[in-house]
Amino acid sequence: MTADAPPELVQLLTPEGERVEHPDYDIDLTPEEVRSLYRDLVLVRRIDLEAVALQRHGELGIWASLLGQEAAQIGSGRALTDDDMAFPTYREHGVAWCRDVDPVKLLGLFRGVNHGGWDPAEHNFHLYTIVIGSQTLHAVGYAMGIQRDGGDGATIVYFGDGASSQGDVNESFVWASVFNAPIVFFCQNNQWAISEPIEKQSRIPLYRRANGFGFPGVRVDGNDVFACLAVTRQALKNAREGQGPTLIEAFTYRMGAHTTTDDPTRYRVASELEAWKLKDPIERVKAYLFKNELADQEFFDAVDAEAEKLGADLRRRCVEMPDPTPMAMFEHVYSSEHRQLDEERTAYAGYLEGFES
Amino acid sequence: MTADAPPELVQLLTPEGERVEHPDYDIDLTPEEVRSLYRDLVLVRRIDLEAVALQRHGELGIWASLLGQEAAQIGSGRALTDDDMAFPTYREHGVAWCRDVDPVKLLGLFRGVNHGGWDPAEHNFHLYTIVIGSQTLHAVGYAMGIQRDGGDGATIVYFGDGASSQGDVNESFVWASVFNAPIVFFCQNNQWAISEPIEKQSRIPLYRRANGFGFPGVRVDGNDVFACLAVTRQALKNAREGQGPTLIEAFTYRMGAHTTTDDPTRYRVASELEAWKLKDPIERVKAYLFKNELADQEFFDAVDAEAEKLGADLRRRCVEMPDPTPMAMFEHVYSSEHRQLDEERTAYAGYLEGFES
Amino acid sequence: MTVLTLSKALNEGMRKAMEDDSKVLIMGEDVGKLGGVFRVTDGLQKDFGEDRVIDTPLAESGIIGTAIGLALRGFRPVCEIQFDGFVFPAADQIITQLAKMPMRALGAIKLPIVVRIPCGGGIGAVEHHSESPESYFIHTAGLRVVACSNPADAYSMIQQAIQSDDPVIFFEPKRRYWEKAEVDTGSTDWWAPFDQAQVVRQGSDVTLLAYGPMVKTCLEAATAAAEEGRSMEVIDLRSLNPLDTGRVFESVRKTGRAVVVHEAPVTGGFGAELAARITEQCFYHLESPVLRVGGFSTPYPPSKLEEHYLPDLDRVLDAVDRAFGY
Amino acid sequence: MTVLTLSKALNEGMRKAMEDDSKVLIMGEDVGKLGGVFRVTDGLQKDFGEDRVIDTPLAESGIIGTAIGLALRGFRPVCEIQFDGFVFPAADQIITQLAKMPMRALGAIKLPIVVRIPCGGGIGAVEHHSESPESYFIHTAGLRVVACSNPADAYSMIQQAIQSDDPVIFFEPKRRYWEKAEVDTGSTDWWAPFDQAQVVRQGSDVTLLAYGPMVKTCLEAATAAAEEGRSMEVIDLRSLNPLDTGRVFESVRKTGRAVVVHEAPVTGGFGAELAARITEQCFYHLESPVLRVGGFSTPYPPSKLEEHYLPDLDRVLDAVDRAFGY
Ligand SMILES: Cc1ncc(C[n+]2csc(CCOP(=O)(O)OP(=O)(O)O)c2C)c(N)n1
Ligand SMILES: Cc1ncc(C[n+]2csc(CCOP(=O)(O)OP(=O)(O)O)c2C)c(N)n1
Ligand SMILES: [Mg+2]
Ligand SMILES: [Mg+2]
Repeated sequence: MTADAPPELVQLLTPEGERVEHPDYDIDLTPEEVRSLYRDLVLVRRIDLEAVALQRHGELGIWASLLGQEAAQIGSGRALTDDDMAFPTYREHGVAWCRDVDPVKLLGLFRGVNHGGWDPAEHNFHLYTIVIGSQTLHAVGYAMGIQRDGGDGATIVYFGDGASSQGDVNESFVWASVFNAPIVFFCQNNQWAISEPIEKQSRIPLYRRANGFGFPGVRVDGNDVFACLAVTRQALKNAREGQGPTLIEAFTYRMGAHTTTDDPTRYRVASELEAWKLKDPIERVKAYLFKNELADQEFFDAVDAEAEKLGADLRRRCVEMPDPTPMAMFEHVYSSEHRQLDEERTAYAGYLEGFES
Repeated sequence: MTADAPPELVQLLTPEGERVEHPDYDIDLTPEEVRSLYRDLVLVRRIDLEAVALQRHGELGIWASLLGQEAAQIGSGRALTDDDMAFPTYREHGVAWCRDVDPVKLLGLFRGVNHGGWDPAEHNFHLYTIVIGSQTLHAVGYAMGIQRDGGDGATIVYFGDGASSQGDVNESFVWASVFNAPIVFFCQNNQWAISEPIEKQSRIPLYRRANGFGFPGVRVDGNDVFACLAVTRQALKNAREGQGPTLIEAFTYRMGAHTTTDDPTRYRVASELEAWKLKDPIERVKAYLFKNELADQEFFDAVDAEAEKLGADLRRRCVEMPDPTPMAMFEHVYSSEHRQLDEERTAYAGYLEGFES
Repeated sequence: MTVLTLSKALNEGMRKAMEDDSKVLIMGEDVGKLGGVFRVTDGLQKDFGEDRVIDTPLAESGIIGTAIGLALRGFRPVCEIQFDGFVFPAADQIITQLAKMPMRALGAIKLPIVVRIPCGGGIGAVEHHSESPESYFIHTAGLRVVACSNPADAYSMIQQAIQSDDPVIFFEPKRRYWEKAEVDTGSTDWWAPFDQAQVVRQGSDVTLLAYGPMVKTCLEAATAAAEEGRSMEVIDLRSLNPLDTGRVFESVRKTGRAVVVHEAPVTGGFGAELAARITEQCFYHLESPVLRVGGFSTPYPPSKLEEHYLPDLDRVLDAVDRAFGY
Repeated sequence: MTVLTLSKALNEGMRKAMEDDSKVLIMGEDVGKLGGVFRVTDGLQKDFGEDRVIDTPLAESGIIGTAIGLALRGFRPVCEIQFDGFVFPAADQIITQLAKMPMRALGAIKLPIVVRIPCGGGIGAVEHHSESPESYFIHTAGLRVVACSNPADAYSMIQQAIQSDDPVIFFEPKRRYWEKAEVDTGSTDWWAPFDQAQVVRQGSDVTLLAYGPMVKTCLEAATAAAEEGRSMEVIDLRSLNPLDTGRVFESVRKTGRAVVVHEAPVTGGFGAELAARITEQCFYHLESPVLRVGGFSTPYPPSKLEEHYLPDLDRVLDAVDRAFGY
C-alpha cells in the first residue's frame, strides 16, 4: 500500500515445509508447540471428515466442511487467550476446537436437535451464525463492551469472502474504526461463496478493504498455520493495547463442497483443486517436522491413532445424541412468563396426550 | 495514498477568488460560463432562502437547506449531460435546478402535498430519497442498466457523510466495483449528520473509502464550483468510457441547520460557522469575476434582481399549490386493480359523502 | 402437455418470459452457473448470458436495491432470495423503496420486479431455511404477494408475476419443488388470473383455506375426512394480497365454517387477517369462529421438531373437530 | 407527584434506570449532545458520559447489531431508532438475531435490549416519519412489544422494559410526546406490570381496544358517545405481545361488541390478530363482528392527507355505529 510495502502475502512456512522470514511478522515456536499445532490440524480435519461421513449416513442433515481451512482456523484460534472472545460463522470447527468446545456439541445444529449447543460464555466462543455477516456487528458490540468494562481481552470475528459484501460487515468496519474497538476481523477468503468465485465480491484483495475504513489490513497465507498464528497474535495484541481493529484476510481455499448438499463440479474446474492440494495446510507442517527432525513416525502414528479414536468417539456420540422433546420448542423463547406462548404450550401438550390415550 | 500523491484537496479557486492549478484536474471556462455558474449559485441560494422563509411562515412543514453546499451541487450538476442520470438525497435542490426541475416541484414533499412531485424520467433526476443511503443502490442498478442497454450516459448519486456508514452505501460500492458500473458517487461531506460530527462516521477522510473497494476516490473543495465541475466531469467521462466508478468527496460545510426543525446551537460552536463563512462558495466566484473584470456591477445587480423575482414567484406558487384530494391517497399504490384497496376507496368515499349531506 | 416438477415449471416459466421480453433479467446469489441452490434457474445463464442472468454479490439489500435501479431503467428483474430467512437484510429496500416508490412518484414510476422466495419448512434444514415470512409483506401496501402450490400454477403464475407492472413477492413452497404434474406449456387458455383463488376441492361442511405448501396438506386432510363422512371444501388462495375475498366468502357462507392453515406463526399471521375479514363479512353465516392452524409463536425449531411445528393432517383435522365443537 | 410531558417521563425513567444499574446504556443517532430529535434523551450524556450515552454512526443495523454484542457482554442497551420508518434497515438484526438468539442459545444468552421507536403520525412530517410498524414485530416470536400512551405509563413502562431480560420493542406515540400529566416518580407502588392491559374508561355497550396514540382518540370518542347515551369501555392494551387477553375477553364478554383502533394499515395489522382471538374466545358473546379502524392499505400519505388516513373520533364512532348495525 505504501512505497516500501511488505510482500503482499505473509507467509512463514512454504507449501514445501520451508521456514521463511517476514520483515513484520515472525514467530518463535518450540518443537513441542509445532507438534501441538500439527496435532490440532490433524484432529480437526478428522472431526470434519467424520462429520461429512455422518451426513452421508443420514445422521446429520447437512455439514459445512472446513477442509483446507484448518491452518487458518487453528492458527488464529491458538492465538487467542482465555480472555479473548470469538464469534464464528458456521464453519469454524477448528476454532471451536481451540476454544475447547466438545466437537459433538457442534453437531447438534447440523443434526437438527438444536440451533446451537454450547454456552458461549463458558468457552468465550459465540454460537454459530448462519445469516451471513450478522455476527461481525455482535463482535464489535462485544468489543465495545470490553472497552467499557475494562476487560482484558480482545474480540475476533470470523467471516467469509462472500460475507464481505454484506452491509452488516461494512457497518461493523465503520463501528470498529470509529470506536477504535479491540477487535480482529478474520476473513477466511476461501475464494468461493457457494458457487460464486471471489471476483463476484471484490475486484481487489479483500485485506485492502480495511484501509478504506482507516485501519490496517493484512493478507496472510491461510494455509500456513505459523503465519496465521503470528499475524493473529499480533493483531490481538494491538487490539488489547488500544490500537484498535485489524482486518486479516487469510488467503485459503475451500477444498470441499460448500456444504454436503453442494456439488462444486457444477461450477469449478478440477485443476483448481489439484493446484491447491499442493498447498495443503497439514502436509507442509508435517514436512517441516520431518525435515527438521522435530517429530518421528511414532509421533505421526500416535496423532493418527488419536484422530481415529476421536472420530469413532464422535460417531458414537453423535448417533446417541437424544432427540429433543417436542415441548422443547416452547422453551427459551422468552426468559419469563408469556401468556400466549404458555397457552400454546399447554394446548399442544394436551393435543399430544390425545394421541397417547 | 501513493508516494507522489497529489494535494489531498482538489481546489481550482481559492476562497479569495484566486485561480490555482492542480496537476490532475483543470478546467477552461469562458467568462460567459463563469457568469452562468455564478448565476446558478445565487439563484439556488435564493430558492433555498425562500423555502426556509416559507417554512417559517407555516407554508412548508419542514425544509432541508442547502446553504453552503451550492458549489458542490452546481459544480457537479453542471457536469452532467442530458444522458446522465442523477439520484439525489433530500437536499439536492441545486442539482435539481441543473436538471431543470421547476423549483416549486421540490416544495410539494416539504409542504406535504405529495412525496415527490416530478417525473424522474423527464428530467433524468430521480425523486428525493429520505431513507439514508437507499438511493445509492438504485443508482448502481440504473448504471448496470445503462451497461445492458448500451446507453450513452453515466449515473451520479448523491449522499452525505452520515450516509457513508449505512450498509446500503457500502453494498453499492461493492456492486459498482464488481460490475464496473458507470457511476459517480458524489458524497457531500458537510461535516455533520444532524448533530453528529464527521468523526462519528469515519476516522479518515471519506474519499479514501473507495480504495478499499478497488476504485478511485478524490477529495474536492466542495465550496469551489470550478473544482467540483472539473472533478465530476472527469469522473463522469471515465464512467462513460468504461473505467467504472469514482467516489468524489466534496468537502464542504452545512452552514444552516440540518432542517428547519433543527437547532444547531445545541451541538456546535459558532466559531466553526464563522470560519466557514470565509469560504463561502458564492463570494469566491464573485471575487474572481470582479478581480478579472469578467462582470460588472450591472451583471451582479441583474442576477440579484432575477433572484428576487424567482423568490417572489416561488413564494406565490407555493402558496397557490393545491391540496391533494383525499382520494389521492388511494392512487398509484398499484398500477392496476386491487380489490381490497378499491373497496377501501369506495367505502371511504361513501363515508366522506356522509358528512356532506 | 408435459410433466414437470414445480421447480422445473418455474424454470420453464422464466425461460418463456425471458424469450418473450428481452428486458427480463434474473438476479441473485448462485442463480447463474449453479442454477440456484434449488436449480430453479438451471440453464438460464447458459442460454441468456451473464448480462441477463446475474450472479450477484452476497447481499440481499443490494439485490433488491439494484433491481429497483434496473427497473427504473426499463428492465424487469426477477430476484431470487436464496432462502426465506435471508429476506430480512432486504427488508428495508422492499418495504421503504420497492413498495412505496410508485406511489411516491405519483405513478411516474413502475417497478415490475419479482422477488422469488423459496419458503417454508419440512426439508430438514438448519435455522433460517424453513420460514414463512409472508405476513411481513402482506402488511406492506404496494406489494402484491402470491404463493404457488403446484407445477401448473408455478408455470403460469411466475409469468403473470413477471408481466405485472407492480412489485410481486412470489413465494415458492420449497418442499414441493420436486412434486410433479402435467403442465400445458403450449397454451395460456387455462391460465387463471394470478390474483384469483381456486377451489381445489369442493365440499359442504367446512372451508379449508390454504396456500403454498399447505394446500397439499389440506387436500390430504379433506381426503381423510371424506372417509369419515365430513365434506371439506379446500381453497388455494394463491394471491394473499390482494385477496380473492369473493371466492372465500362464497365458500364460507355455504359451509358456515372455516379453518385457515399456514406454516407461519399464528400470532400476527395471515390467518388473522383472513379470520377478521371472513367474520366481518360472513358474520351471520358462521357457525363457529374461523380457526387458525399454523406455526407456534416460537422461532422455527430445530428440524428434529419441525414435524411438531408444522401443521399436518392431524392438526388440521383437530382444528376442524374444534370448529364443529362450537 | 410531578407534572411531566410524555417525553420527559421517558427521560426520567431512563435516568432512573441508568442510576440504578450502571450496565444500562443509551445508544442511537443524535441521542447524545442533541438529546435526540425529540429530546427524549436530553441531558443524559452530560450526566452519564459518552461511554454510556453513545452517539452512533448512522446505521440502524449497526445500532441493533452492536447492542446485541454489548448485551452479550453484560450490558443493557436502550437503542433509539430515530423514526418508525427507519427501523427497517435494522429488521434483519431484530428479526433473525435479537428475537432468536436466546432460543438459539437454549437460554444461555439473554438479550435485555430495549428498542425505542417513536411512532405514528399526526405531526405533519414527511414520508417515513409517521408510520406504525408494530405488526412486523408482533409477528416475530422472541420479542416483547409494548406501547405507552401517557406520561405515567411512559415512566413506569420504560423502566420495566429496561429491567426485562427479554428484548422489548418499545413504541412511543410521538404526537403525544408533549402531553402532560402527573407522574409519581417517588414510588413504584402504582406501577402495573408492563404486560398488562388497563381499562382506562369503563363502559357497557362496546369495547374500544387501542394502544399508543389512539388511546386518547378512543377516550375522546367515548366522551362524545356518552353524550349520545352510548357507553363505551376503553382498554389501553399497553402490551401487544404478549397480549393481556384476560382483560380483553372479560370486557368484550360484557359489552358484546368490540372495535380495534390503530394507525397502522388494517390489512395484516394487529387488529386482525385481536379480532381473530376475540372471535375465537368470545364467539357466543359477540353481537357483531369485531370491527377494525386503522390506516388504509396504502403507504402513509403526504401529511396534508394524514387527517384522512389516521383514525379519528368520527371514524371510531362510525365503526361503532356499524357494529351496532349488525
Ligand atoms: C444473509 C444470507 N444470505 C444468504 C445465505 C446463504 N448462504 C449460506 S453460505 C453462503 C456463502 C457464504 O460464502 P462465504 O462468506 O465466502 O463463506 P464460506 O461459506 O465460503 O465459508 C450463502 C450465500 C445466508 N446464509 N445468509
Ligand atoms: C435510515 C435513516 N435513518 C435515519 C434517518 C434520519 N436522518 C435524516 S437526515 C440524517 C442525517 C444525514 O446526514 P448526512 O448523510 O451527512 O446528510 P446531510 O443531512 O448532512 O446532508 C438522519 C440521521 C433517515 N432519514 N434515514
Ligand atoms: Mg468463501
Ligand atoms: Mg452531512
